[in-house]
Amino acid sequence: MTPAEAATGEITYLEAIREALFEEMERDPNVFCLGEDIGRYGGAFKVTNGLIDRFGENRVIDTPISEAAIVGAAAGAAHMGLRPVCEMQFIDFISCAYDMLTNYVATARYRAFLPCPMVVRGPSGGYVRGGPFHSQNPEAAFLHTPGLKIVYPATASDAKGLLKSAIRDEDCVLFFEHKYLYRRVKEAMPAGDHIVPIGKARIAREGRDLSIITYAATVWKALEAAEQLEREDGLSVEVLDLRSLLPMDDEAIVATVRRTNRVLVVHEDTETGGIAGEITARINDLAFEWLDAPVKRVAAHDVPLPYAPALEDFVLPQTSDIVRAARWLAAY
Amino acid sequence: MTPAEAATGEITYLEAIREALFEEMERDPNVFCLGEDIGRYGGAFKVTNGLIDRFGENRVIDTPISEAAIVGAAAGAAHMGLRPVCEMQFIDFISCAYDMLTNYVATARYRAFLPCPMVVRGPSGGYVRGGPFHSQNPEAAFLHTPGLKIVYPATASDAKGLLKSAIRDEDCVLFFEHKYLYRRVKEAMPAGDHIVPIGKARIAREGRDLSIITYAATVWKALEAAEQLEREDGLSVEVLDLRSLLPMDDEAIVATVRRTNRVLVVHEDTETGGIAGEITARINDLAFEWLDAPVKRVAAHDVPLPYAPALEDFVLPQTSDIVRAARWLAAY
Amino acid sequence: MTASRAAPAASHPSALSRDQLLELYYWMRLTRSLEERLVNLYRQTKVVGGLFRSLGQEADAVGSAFALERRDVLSPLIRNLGSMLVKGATPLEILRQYMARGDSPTRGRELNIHFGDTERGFIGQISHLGDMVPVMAGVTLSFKLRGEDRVGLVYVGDGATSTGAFHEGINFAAVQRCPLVVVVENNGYAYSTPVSRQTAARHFVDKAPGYGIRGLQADGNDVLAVYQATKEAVDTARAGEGVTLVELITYRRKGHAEHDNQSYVPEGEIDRWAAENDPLDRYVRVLRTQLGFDAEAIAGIEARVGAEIDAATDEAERSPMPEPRDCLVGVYHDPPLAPVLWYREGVRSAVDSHERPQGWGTYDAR
Amino acid sequence: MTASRAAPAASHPSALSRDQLLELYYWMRLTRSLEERLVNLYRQTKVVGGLFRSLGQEADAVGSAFALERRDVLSPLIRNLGSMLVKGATPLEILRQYMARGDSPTRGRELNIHFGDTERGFIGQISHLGDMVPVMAGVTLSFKLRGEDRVGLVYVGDGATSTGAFHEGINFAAVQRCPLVVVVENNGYAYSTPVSRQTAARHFVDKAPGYGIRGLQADGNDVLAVYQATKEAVDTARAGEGVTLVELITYRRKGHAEHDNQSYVPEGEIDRWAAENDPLDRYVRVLRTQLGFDAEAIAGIEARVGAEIDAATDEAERSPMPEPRDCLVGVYHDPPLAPVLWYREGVRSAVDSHERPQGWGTYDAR
Ligand SMILES: Cc1ncc(C[n+]2csc(CCOP(=O)(O)OP(=O)(O)O)c2C)c(N)n1
Ligand SMILES: Cc1ncc(C[n+]2csc(CCOP(=O)(O)OP(=O)(O)O)c2C)c(N)n1
Ligand SMILES: [Mg+2]
Ligand SMILES: [Mg+2]
Repeated sequence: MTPAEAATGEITYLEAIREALFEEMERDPNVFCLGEDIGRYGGAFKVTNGLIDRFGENRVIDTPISEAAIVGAAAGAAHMGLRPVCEMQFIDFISCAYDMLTNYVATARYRAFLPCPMVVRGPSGGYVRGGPFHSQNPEAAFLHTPGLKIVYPATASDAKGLLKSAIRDEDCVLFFEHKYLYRRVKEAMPAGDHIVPIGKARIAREGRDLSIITYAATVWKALEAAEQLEREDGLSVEVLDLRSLLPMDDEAIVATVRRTNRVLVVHEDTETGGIAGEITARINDLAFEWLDAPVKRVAAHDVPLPYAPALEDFVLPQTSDIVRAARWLAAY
Repeated sequence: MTPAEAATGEITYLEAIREALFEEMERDPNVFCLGEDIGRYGGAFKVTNGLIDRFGENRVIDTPISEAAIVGAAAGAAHMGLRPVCEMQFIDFISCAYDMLTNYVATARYRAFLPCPMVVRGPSGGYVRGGPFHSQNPEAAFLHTPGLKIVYPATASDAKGLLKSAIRDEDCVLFFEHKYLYRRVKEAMPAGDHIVPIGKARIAREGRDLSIITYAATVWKALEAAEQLEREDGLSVEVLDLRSLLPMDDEAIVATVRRTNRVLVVHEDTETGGIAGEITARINDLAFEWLDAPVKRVAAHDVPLPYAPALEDFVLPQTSDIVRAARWLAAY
Repeated sequence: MTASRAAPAASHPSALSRDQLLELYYWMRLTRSLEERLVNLYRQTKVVGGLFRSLGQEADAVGSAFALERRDVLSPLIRNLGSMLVKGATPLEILRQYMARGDSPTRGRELNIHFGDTERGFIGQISHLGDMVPVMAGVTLSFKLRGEDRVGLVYVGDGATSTGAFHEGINFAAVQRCPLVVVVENNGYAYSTPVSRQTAARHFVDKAPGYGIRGLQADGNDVLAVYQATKEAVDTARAGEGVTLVELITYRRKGHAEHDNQSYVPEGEIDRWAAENDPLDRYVRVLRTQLGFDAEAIAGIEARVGAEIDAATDEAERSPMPEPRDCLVGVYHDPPLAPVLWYREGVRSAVDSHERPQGWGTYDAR
Repeated sequence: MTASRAAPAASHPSALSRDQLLELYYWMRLTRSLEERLVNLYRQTKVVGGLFRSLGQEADAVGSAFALERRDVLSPLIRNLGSMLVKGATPLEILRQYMARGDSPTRGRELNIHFGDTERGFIGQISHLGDMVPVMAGVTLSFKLRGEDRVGLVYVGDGATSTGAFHEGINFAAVQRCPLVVVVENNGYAYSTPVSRQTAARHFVDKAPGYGIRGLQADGNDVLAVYQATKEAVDTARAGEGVTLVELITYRRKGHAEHDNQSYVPEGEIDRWAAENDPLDRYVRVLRTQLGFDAEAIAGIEARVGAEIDAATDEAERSPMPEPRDCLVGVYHDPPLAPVLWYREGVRSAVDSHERPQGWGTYDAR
């Protein structure tokens, strides 16, 4: 997929990611990719497909199965002025680099004045029958690590624009890609050098009666729910897609609370310890007086994510859950 | 220190931990300890001092510097019916076992019906000029992992009673010990087989005007602040010491909110992504109507913890911060 | 004890009875035929998720597991279906597991052959490669601490040797002299990555001296050689002489999973292994020409395997899907049940409206 | 290239000039005397946190770093004060760092000698052992990708070899043929743990073939032998021939940190190393008897070192403590400043009331 081709029509979330990689590698010879099976094979999900033909083996590096080394080596290369983009074959394996990310990478600038501009990206999230080790949402585990940034796009154009920002960022950005969306959502890319700034949320749908704050795959479920609520209940639901989780867009959060006075936070991660807690605390902190109802959460049940369809569907939040919760909140 | 000696007087938080290990190893031959330098040397903080003399090398095992192997081997031994207690030399190194704990250990019972009764313990927390890698509070990183339990005692008797519960628990318990408290707090142990149940908070001080919900070292800062507020402002402040973070004692949290209608959550971890977010969300969920003011947080600044006294003191929450925040909240 | 060497060629495994010699073939045949059945079910979309083959590696799995006693414990990987069968897993369990049925060994919680049973002596793996090595270090540490006459065996692929967990675990076991056998299945590839990009070492067995343990290398497609080498390692462990690393040289004839088209494999490589080095073909030849078994003995096994798999398939297809609420059971011993979230109270299941997300087409998890 | 062998004894390092031969002594002497000054300051409680010594290991640190060119990069550990000095760190920086002053290289953010400077070519370590190996794999990968004529060197202790990060990093570098030298400083102990409980291997250099890299072993207390072996490894890296593992055999004569009383060390062991195998004593003897330097040359260096350390100490003691609010600067490039939390707004510092927590008595962090 060349940029020219892409401009002519809609491309998927996955292709948007590839296009961002492609454009950034064209733009800046310091950008390179490393990860397992990303070269000739093009990656488990084919995100990096074709990159090696264009940029060669030195800029699309197949590594041993060593997530800590992938991340650590990226950091070392970043110190020296390169701009590495690491792929985790599945984001679940980022846990193997947890020490390296939270202790080495996140603190490099602060403790040693070492720039560490790098991206760690990979397929995340559930709804795909991946079972407990191919469906994780690791964002909450990194939220309390100053020095990292976290983004998690829901749309193809945000995927592209945020990845380009992430690659240009002077610090380490964790870029979570929702694999359920890889080939399910499509969009025409804005023309030119399409950049989405890190730290800015997006109003995915405007509304007056109630706000749903969410990100990634559940943005789409929230939109589905909002439509149903409009249709069946005449409710006007605003959907705020956070896009960036660290830093978080407090301004946009406060603005939506002030508009609707009722907030449902929705995410795919477990309820306990998920990011909804942080969002709730910020709303309490910054907009308590504007609340007409408690901030409520719709999230996954507090269990490892099981594999069988009937089980996974029960554990994860579904559109109907959002509808029920929103009705409750609207009636509060 | 034998149980007999201990009964006669006050012992420190650190000695209480050692006493719990000693008693549990006496009681159950399946209990054994493993970790770096815990044998003849007695551990970096001397927590396991003397255990090897009593229980021998097979039950107090010095390991290579391999946190993932320590935790993984503990899991394997636990499956086979033993009750391992792992020491992390500093809890900061638990990050190296993050994958093993969150993916292997936490899911063992659920996905494979394998019992995994084990404890991972180690010196945690700051206020000791330990710098960014010897002062961490890792609790928030494990909060969104169903399958783990987390405790973090503030007093010597809770340290003993909770560790005994943790060792007897059928699942994996992360037992965080605050190293600032190791030799600073003392207490006489309750007689007999002193057990503190996991999942139950403790009212450290009763009050009517405002609640401080906290745990670990900041319990003592909260108590200091409460005294000052009583003395100088006539404020009656309740201090709730959570003790267990996973599971969390919702009942006790709701009860204190209903009593005082004003809540300050205090912890030593960073504000963003710290456990205060989860607590705030639970209060919203379960006791929103009882709130007369927003739930506010007093926590560390969102930076890696620096080493120089003036810097560390600025980053971490201090008693005077709690006093200021409580005054603001009481006046709300 | 740091010597590394190839185990002796093993065409006359005098220690095995004639029944056992035939049994080896039974397990290899069962492995292959069961996987072939799974391919059919996969094409019928009855398998949930990916399908992983061990085609061409049956000797490695079967021969190594066969060296263990019933009381011993092994930790299989995705290509160790054969090992699990030898250790007592049944075709019915495997089929239910792949079809994510409610009465499967994990009740639909985990994928494919990720399950275990400590009674029969195999431990359920997780996806994160390398992690089972520390776990098996601990399992065998418990044998040592209790003075039990038991041995453990853990498999790692050539790719998994690159993980930190592998290193920490094997080193831990080596220092503790745990009764552990570490089998490195060198099948040439980790997903698309050839061994030459996984390590610069000439042989995986060259890693043994760096851990101060014994190293053995064997032809992984010769079931008797595999058995012999592993048996030697097992005997070493049982004698209290610690860990052995056994490198088995084999070849992955199928892709990483069914969806992988193996475009990265050099032309002709697969065909050559299939034609010249199929472990079943080779062993049938040994059975017939060197060990004097007749064609009927072989045919009898094949018939038995076919019947067993047919029966198991019928039964597995009758197995129920899991009850949704079973997902809340047993995260902890106490509490035994995770609470239902508030917006679900009173609702039978998440999906009583219309939605039922589909698996992503070519998605294959391991 | 998997041969492991002892580097040749190096009593005639013809490649070194007479100035360089003396310089080696200067760095060793500076290392030792600076640490002795730190001990004084520690006893005066002017050091914040623990104090880590490299007594007896000066040759290992100095000789290895001396084999690098200015443009090369090294990653030191806690016992590599000597390496850092060779690479351009100054006594003043070290003293300020240990006293946590505001104008220290980390502005009071990090402990002791945990700092770096990419200009001078050393990288600030973190405490987590092993982590610097992958990082240096990446540093040297960048040299390779850009075709720069630069080499990297990373130190690991005997204890750190047990970490997963060490394994993943060295393997990654080996496969990529990065221009990296991995120096294993085998000083007999990791904290209280003797090498025999860290690994079952006979020698750390035995790990080299398992990574398909070159292995060299040298007497770590013979500065010229250390130089020679490291130089050989550096030359190998520079020639594009990849990674070498260099095992330096030395001995940690002090405890893990100043507070450690070394009760776990066998009677007499320390004294024996001090009496028979002190690297400074040994090298003075070589300088005097084999290389023909006179007593004045030696004394001149000692005087120079003394004066430099006195001057640096005076200046370091005049250094200011950090400004509290500097803690908020530079977590990110953007935003450059972390916000002050709400309850601090308008307050000069956290501690303008009375409280000032004390360090925990015998606490020693690394
Ligand atoms: C820590 C980790 N990283 C990445 C993966 C993804 N992954 C699954 S299988 C595989 C290749 C495994 O190769 P190998 O170990 O040689 O085993 P084989 O499939 O050849 O039997 C990879 C990279 C994983 N499961 N775990
Ligand atoms: C991952 C990790 N685990 C534990 C520690 C605690 N620790 C600090 S130094 C040390 C011993 C290091 O020994 P060695 O690597 O031999 O270096 P030496 O001190 O002998 O130079 C330990 C266990 C650590 N820093 N990092
Ligand atoms: Mg393989
Ligand atoms: Mg050492």
